[in-house]
Amino acid sequence: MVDVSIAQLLFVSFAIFSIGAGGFLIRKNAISLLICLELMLNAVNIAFVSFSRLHNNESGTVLYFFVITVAACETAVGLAIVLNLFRLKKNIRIQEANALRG
Amino acid sequence: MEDTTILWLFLLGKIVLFFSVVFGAVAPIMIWVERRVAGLVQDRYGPNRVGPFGLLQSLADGIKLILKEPLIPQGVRKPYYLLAPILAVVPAALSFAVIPFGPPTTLGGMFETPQRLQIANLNVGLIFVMTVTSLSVYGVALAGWASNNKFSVMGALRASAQMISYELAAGLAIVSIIMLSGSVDLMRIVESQAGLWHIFPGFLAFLVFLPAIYAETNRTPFDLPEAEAELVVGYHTEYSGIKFGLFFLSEYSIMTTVSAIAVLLFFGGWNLLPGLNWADIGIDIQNSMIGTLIAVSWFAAKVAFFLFLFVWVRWTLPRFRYDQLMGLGWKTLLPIAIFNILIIAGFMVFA
Amino acid sequence: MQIFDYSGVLILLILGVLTGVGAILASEILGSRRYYPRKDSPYECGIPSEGADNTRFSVKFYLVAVSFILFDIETIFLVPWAIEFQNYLQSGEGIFIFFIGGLFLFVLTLGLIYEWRKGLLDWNQ
Amino acid sequence: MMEFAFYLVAGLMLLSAGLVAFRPKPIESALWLILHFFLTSTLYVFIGADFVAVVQLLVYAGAIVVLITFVILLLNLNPQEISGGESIRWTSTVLFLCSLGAVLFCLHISTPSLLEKMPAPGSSFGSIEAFSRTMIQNYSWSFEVAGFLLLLALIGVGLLAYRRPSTRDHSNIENKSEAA
Repeated sequence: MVDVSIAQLLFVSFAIFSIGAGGFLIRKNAISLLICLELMLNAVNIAFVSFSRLHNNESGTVLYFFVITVAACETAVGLAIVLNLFRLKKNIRIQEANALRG
Repeated sequence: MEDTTILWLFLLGKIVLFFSVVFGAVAPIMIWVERRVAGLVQDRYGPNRVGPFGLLQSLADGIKLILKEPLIPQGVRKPYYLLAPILAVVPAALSFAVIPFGPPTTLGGMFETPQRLQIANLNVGLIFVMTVTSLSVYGVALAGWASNNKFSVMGALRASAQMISYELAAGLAIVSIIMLSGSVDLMRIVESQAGLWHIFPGFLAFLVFLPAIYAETNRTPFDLPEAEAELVVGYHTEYSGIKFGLFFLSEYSIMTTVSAIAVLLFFGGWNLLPGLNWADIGIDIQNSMIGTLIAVSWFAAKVAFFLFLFVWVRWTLPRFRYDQLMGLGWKTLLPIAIFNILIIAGFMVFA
Repeated sequence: MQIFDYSGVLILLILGVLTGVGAILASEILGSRRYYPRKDSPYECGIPSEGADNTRFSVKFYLVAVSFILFDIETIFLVPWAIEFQNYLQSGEGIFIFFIGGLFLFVLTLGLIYEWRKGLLDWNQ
Repeated sequence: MMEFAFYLVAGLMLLSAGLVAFRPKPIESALWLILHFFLTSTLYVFIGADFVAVVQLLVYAGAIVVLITFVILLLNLNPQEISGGESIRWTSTVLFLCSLGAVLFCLHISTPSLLEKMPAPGSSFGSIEAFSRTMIQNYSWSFEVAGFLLLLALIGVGLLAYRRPSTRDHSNIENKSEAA
């Protein structure tokens, strides 16, 4: 085991979350957006597990479990939407999914 | 407490032993056995020229594959094309990290406390094996996609769909074994079978597990992804020379791993016989060198039987149709596995 | 002892990568080369490749993958349950743990029945 | 030595995260994502959470990224179907990062205890047994709810993605199907 402070782990988590968030805001194709979402959820997971280690309490790792459940559901449903988008538009560019724009 | 240097040397020794035995001996010999048995079944000789009984045939083939021209067909996606065989070999190499191949031993008094004959004593043992075998999908999927050939892509899709479907059934079968032994540490699972092998309470689980490992390794009767007649060997159509050889090597070493897992989970590992332990016939497998060697050989013999079963089945059974294959996985094995967990749980609680 | 165990895994990982890279490199160095264009054409049983190369495939494969990840996570959830099973049996709360797992498996079976009824598991149309 | 390993892994994680987020082709992103999850798993090993480390690989690398790769394989997109005027709006990006960094910095100076080395956890921390005990004892209902969530996701995907094969619908991707 490595001696680290919680701040170091939180910094890693924060940096990955920002990269994921940045990617999510900038990217324009639907699959990349979902991948960036995974990155963000993964960053959150790092924070959960780190706090779990800090307080020597397994609840954080259990929460990690529920987060990956949500992540899997989100990817499954998200990619189904991407497939439907592809059927409709013949591409996966997110800016063309504007049918609901007022 | 043991000397750290000796422990490191012991670890390196185990790694070198395992790596060279699986990649350097078991896989080539299995390929030779496969071809000889094929010859036997089809009433012909099989390779019998190179070395005694043709035993060196695999070595000759290996040298030939390395000396072949490294072709990279036009139209392939080159970086991924080169990455795929490596991604196929890495899980194969990782998968035997947690396989114990013998009882904890002092090696005839070399160590004060018994040492595990296992490369890595991970707390999560069995789940690590499940993980690594699930990662072997990438080699296949990437190979097909990178080849940019219709046959390859179809083969890759079929292969990965099949592998993941049967992985599920295998996973649920494993859950029932975890219930029976209360641990995921393979060493503890073997110890919990000292009296009764798990094959008896877990017979249904074994019925699910056996076809599942055949399908996960893409072996007949589930070798749809490679179906020569329809897909010209599927995902590795465009691979030749040693790149093809790497896929071949990883297939055979994963076969070895899953055979070992089947023995450890259901057939008592190195335990002698159901109800009869080594101690009962006066063999000390922990403290005497000879006893340890006997236990390891007994385990190896069981694994060899399973490997032979792979070959035997391949040359006996015809190939499934794809809809039958997916039907078997999802409509038969999966419900049986779920049902089996309920039965075992109910039996343990109410009886 | 954690460092021992994980360094074993790390060494195996490195050995695996080295085997792959080394074999390909050795073949690049040692392999003979006699080039002609026919050799590099994609293999489609000898006839020239026909049709668009970006064929698309049945959405069925996607549904298989989705069912896989959802059921896979359920399997992972069942592992802690299975490990705790004997502890609860010994402390006399076997009914509770059976009920928890049974309910979970029931939900899982509902998912399977849904897929079955909807025809997502039929491949022979 | 181990300190150095930690910094190496953390640095590689950030690098791979950057590659995941900003490589143009989705397949490249997916492959870097696998590497990223491997490194994350190593990080979990470093902080002693063994079970989490292996679940990370099993679920993320072994299942979720497989799904993403599958979709990329299925759609087999050519470049013009993917790309679409991605412009990095530098000002907003930098502003966003700065504001997030400011929040973190304030947190750190307000609670210096965050910078202390973490105390060694209990001997059973991160093991699968400790995890199982906590989950079944304290979170048994959440466990059931998670199962229910997975069921709902399955139904959702069934409704969204699957259409019964019809004779009129020739424009979608099903009619080029291989196995159906």
